[in-house]
Amino acid sequence: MSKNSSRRDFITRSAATGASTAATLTGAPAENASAAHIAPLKTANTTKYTSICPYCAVGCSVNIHTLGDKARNVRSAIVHIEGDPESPINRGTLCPKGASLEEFVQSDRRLTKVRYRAPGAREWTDLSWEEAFGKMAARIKASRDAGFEEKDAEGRTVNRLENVAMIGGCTDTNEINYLLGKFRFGLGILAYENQSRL
Amino acid sequence: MIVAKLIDTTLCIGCKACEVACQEWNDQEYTLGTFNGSYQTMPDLAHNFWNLIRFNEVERNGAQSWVMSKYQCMHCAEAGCIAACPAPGAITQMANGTVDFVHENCIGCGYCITGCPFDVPRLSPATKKVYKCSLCSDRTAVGLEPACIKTCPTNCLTFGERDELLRSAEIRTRELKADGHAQAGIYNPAGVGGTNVIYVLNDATQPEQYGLPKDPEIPWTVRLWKGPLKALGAMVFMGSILGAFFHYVIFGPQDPEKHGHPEEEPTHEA
Amino acid sequence: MTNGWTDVANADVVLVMGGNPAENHPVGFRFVMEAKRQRKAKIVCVDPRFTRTAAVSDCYVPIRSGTDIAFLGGLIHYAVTNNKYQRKYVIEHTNASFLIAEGFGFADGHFSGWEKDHYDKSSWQYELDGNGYAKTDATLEHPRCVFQLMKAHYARYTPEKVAEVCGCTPEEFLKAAEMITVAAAENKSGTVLYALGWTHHSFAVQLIHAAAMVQLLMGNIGMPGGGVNAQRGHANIQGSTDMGAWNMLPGYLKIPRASQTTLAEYLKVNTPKALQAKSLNYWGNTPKFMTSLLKAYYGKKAQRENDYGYGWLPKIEDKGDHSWGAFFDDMHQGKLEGLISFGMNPVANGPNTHKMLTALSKLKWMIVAENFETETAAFWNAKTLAAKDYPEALSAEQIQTEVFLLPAANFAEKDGAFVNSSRWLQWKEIATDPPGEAMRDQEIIARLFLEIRRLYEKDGGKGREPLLNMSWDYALPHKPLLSEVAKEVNGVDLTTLKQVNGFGELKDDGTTACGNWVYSGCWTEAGNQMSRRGQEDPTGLGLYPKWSWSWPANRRILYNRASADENGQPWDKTRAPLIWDGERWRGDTPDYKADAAPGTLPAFIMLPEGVARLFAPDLVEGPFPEHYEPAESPVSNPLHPDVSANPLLKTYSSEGAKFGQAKDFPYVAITYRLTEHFHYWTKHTSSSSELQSNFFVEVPAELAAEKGIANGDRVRVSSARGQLEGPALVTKRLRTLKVKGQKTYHVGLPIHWGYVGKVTGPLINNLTPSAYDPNSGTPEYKGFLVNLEKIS
Amino acid sequence: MKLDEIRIPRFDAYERVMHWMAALSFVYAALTGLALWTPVLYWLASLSGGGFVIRGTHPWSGVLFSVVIGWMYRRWAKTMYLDADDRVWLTRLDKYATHQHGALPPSGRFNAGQKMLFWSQVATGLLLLVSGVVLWFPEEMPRGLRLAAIAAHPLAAIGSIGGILVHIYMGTAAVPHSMRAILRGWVSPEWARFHHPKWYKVWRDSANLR
Repeated sequence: MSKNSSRRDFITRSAATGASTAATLTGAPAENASAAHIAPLKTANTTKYTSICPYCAVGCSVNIHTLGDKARNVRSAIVHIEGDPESPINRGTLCPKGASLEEFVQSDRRLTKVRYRAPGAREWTDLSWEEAFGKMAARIKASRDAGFEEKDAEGRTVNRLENVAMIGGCTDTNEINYLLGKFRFGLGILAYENQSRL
Repeated sequence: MIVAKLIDTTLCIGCKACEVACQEWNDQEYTLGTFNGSYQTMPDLAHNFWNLIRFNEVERNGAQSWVMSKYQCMHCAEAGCIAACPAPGAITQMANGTVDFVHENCIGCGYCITGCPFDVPRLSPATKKVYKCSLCSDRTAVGLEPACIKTCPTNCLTFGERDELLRSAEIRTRELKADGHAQAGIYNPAGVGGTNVIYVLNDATQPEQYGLPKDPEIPWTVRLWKGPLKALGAMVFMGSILGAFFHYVIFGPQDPEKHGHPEEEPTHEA
Repeated sequence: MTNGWTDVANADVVLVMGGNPAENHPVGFRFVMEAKRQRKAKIVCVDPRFTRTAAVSDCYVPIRSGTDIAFLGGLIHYAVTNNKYQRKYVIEHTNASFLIAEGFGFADGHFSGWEKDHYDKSSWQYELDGNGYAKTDATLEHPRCVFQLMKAHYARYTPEKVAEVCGCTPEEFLKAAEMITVAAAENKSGTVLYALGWTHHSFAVQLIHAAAMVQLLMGNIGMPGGGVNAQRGHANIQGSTDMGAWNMLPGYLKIPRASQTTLAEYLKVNTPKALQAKSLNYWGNTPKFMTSLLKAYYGKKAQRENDYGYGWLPKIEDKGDHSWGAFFDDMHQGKLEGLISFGMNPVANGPNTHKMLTALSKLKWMIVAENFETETAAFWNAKTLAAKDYPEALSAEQIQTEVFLLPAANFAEKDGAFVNSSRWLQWKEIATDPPGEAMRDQEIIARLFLEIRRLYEKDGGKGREPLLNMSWDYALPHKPLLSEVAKEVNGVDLTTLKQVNGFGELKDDGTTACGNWVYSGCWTEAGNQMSRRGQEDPTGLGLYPKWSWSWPANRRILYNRASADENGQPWDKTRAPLIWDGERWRGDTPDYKADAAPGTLPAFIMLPEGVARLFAPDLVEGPFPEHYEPAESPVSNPLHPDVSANPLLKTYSSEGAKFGQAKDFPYVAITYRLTEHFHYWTKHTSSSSELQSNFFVEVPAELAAEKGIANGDRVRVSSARGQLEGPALVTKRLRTLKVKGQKTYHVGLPIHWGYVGKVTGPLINNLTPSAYDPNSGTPEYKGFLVNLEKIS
Repeated sequence: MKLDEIRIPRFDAYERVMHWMAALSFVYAALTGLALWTPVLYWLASLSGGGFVIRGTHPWSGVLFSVVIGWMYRRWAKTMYLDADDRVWLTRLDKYATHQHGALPPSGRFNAGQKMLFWSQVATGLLLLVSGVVLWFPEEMPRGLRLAAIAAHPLAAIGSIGGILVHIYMGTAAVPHSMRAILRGWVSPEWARFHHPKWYKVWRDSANLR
């Protein structure tokens, strides 16, 4: 799964793309009297993970370089995200959005707490997950109990819920979508749309 | 062995991936700009923005065309910045031809800005030092391509041995000519001894359309300063010092007793 | 995509229309550039705007937004009248030879069978023989064969008419037509790349049908370098469609209707019958797929005796409509209590933002799981955050909607598979943990679901059975492992408890469970096929059969049987995805029975006809695509002024009639993405915000000169729905078009801004109409009317 | 009062301060300038904190020098115009250099050589200032100006430093007691009579000593 990135990356990349560059021609420091200033490679001691760009549907593979070993008190930090040279789709290349995925993952605007806005309130307040799940489940149940139709006007079993809608999913994996489907059909929700249809 | 970048502008789609890859790899601080009436990210390069795609709407043979081309350090064989730099070791030309700034040695005088015929280096107001594309010397040192090259989706950018790239640029030029672009050609200006960033242009007779100077060269005043003026200065300074010394040796100090007085009375009253 | 990104490099002609891949799919576009360099392929770009794609194309034709069917109809006319179509292919692989019942016709904007607000389709049916099979005429001479009907239908689409409708010149059209129809040669192939420029119209499905017709006439479907290729806009928009949205269950199985009270009735309605004797009619296996899905959904509770739990599935009323426009209109009328949004932002991306804001304010509660605070999550604050755009919006105090904004995990913080446009399921790894208290989505869904179930178990309530019987038997029920879910999706043989190898092993007797039959084969006993990284490319066509896994059955080119002739040999020897070696098909996974000799079955095994449909009677507004004007248009339809727009155009207008007239709103507006940004996400990142910090309005130079607008001047754009302001980007890239002899201008509106983000700007959906395609329910975001004024 | 006890005031304190401010700023600017001028002399930079520091200080020392030159101009310009004697004097520079003072027309408070130094320093100082400012702000100034300045600045500096080198020689070894004049402000009547007879005469007349 993870490999330490090294020169090997480059060699596999070259092999994969048939690129003509080789380590020797890039001016290795040894032959270069004035190379002492060159900064150490920032991905030198990172762990590399394989992932897929979350933006458009070209499906570019990316390598995520992280620091930190995920020990109990360590949240590994993403140092850099770069195109995966082995992917036949992108061969290491990325578009301007993909090339800055690190900014996206580590944006200072990421949500890190459950936010709650009470009816009529002008501000968000924080909520714990436990409180949030309790409240949300209660709201859903109340609406479902009010709106669930076991039989339609003609007496046919329809088991549907039409006063709650669900949207989303196209930003997430198949598996999440499958779970959302079970959630949806478990509740009986029919109004369910996603970005693929807009 | 000299390495180079080949920019085939005929394959550039102006996606700006190279801009971002450069920013990201080099940990640049991002700046939010104001609207400047164009698709171009910003009007010009900046100390924290080393690689700019220029967008130029032009008409060619009566048809709309949109020329996009990459603007960054050209890594000249004879670099104007090096010629102009007064701080020893601040700009170095590596064995592979890369022209790189060594910021420990940079004094921030900005002479390189003046010396550069492509107007590339930029002064940081914060550090008071000058910055530009390093050809990702940290990457190339370990056998990786520069970040911009690696990310380029359309193979508009390639990296490799300079001679080889020149050959493929020639092949590409022939292809373009066969495809009806009679003016196609390579941009590798001789005035700076050739550049290690080579362009293929659909119309090489008008490099200005791509934002490239037609005949760039190291400015003659920079050459004058670094060449003849140094000799002249040395002559003047050494001449003055030695002249004074030998004057003293030969004539000694002025002495009213020995040397007689000038005419006592003014010959002509002013 | 019928084909795939890597396959585009095999094309000889690339028609880019209704899409702008250089800007929106730059990495996918590399294969276009490869085709251009390696194969000397010609790129034809048809677009109202001279885009970055146009900048590198060999032929650019500007057309008025929403006139694509006229252009494509013109291509059909050109191909048929100039004999520039692949006749052998058309006879063998399309329904060109099928006879249509008497009485079919088209006049004055309507097909036969028009009845005020719908079609009686009885005249659109095939003429059947005694066995229920369609009658054919392989000479294509019969006046009622599809080919002759098609020829007659498009006789009106002359180059001059195309020019009159589209606003280009006849010469420009002919130049493009000549380039595109090069692909009619047996050994040439051309691809069509499209995206939301086609789907964002009130005749979108017909438009794509028109493209498919062109490709069938060129013999391009199933060919390497061919196909009709949708460039999808989100990482897993394909997968989320495959998994079921709108009125679908996973795997394109339809959600039952109220009248289908038993599984048997459902299967009877939804399992098609072959229309040709030899047709494989693969959808005939619907009972296996449906039963296996029910087994996956309801586990041990699903038994033959209880119809495998079929009764617990919700049923749609026979004429019920739960598409976007419908339920947001219901919400706008106060009929909904709650909305659950997982990574979607309707305030920003739904048509008519004003309506969205009002609709959300009528909810009792809303749950939003997101990476960032979005316009939707903060909808109750719109009046404060964007007072200028929403002067009539309710203030926060007046809005009683309770909002839960849940911090969700990012792609890098979760594993699982995305399906790209090529239908490749690519697995990703967990690289890091979500920040702060942010939670992985599967955990959010599971915990919420289990909490609801706990309440029902504890307190009782309505509809307990469907809720409590839904299987949730994961090893970690509160945070299911996505690998475990993926295995459930792949399917399992319940007798051996082994993963099935593919949908061919699925059964209708309850002995197999499969969460999505089209994905069956993605996680077999051999392990996770989606994380494969093999580099092999035995055909040399860029199919990479061992890189990830492609649905269906790891097939890389759909309909690939059609790439070979009647002897199973490739039309083009140098590009052979599939060859019949006398015993088996070699190459790509055949879209055919692997050991069936070439002549034994028709090539299009998924269709009851066994061949592709030039004539498609299942579409609601006609079996042939016809040019209709957008809901708002600067001109009446040049082909039939009295039936100008799509006669079955869908509108939901509880907000009032909100369509404008050309006299008030004279310019055609188009909305689009820029390469620098991604949808409404990247305004939260520094990098994209740097590349394009500001919203702008693209204004044609000629219009700007008329109005005295200089580059950078502030302008106001208004429609019948609302207005917005921004700086003008004056450009010659938006050419003035002559439509029906009158000057027509386009105003360009990039979409990416909103009222929350590192950079902010107006939401362009302040302007867009609630007009929808009748087949798909997709809104018309492009080609609506606006006015433009300089703000002095 | 004996003649050799008389001290003729030559430079008042104001002028002395002015001169030494010019001298110090000049020497600093010159040394740092030389460091930037050639790698051979780059070591000079380390005397003042290194290249990065002198890039900051050199322009300011130049500004200071220019200000003082301006001050000098206000103070001395009038006395620095050449008169007829000076013009003759200049034609007989060789006589001056070879100590044949008898062949020289008499000088006033400043001899023609000093006057020429003054004017040359005003001229080169102005050129150094203008070109220096252009070079100081590489991103604000048009490139054409910067290119001109890149040659003009060292050219002016060569002239200026050359002149000052001669000036230093004259003020120290070549003309005894002139250093005292600029340090302490006075000269002897004998010195005055020899070097600046016309100035001496004016002093003598005003002092009414004859």
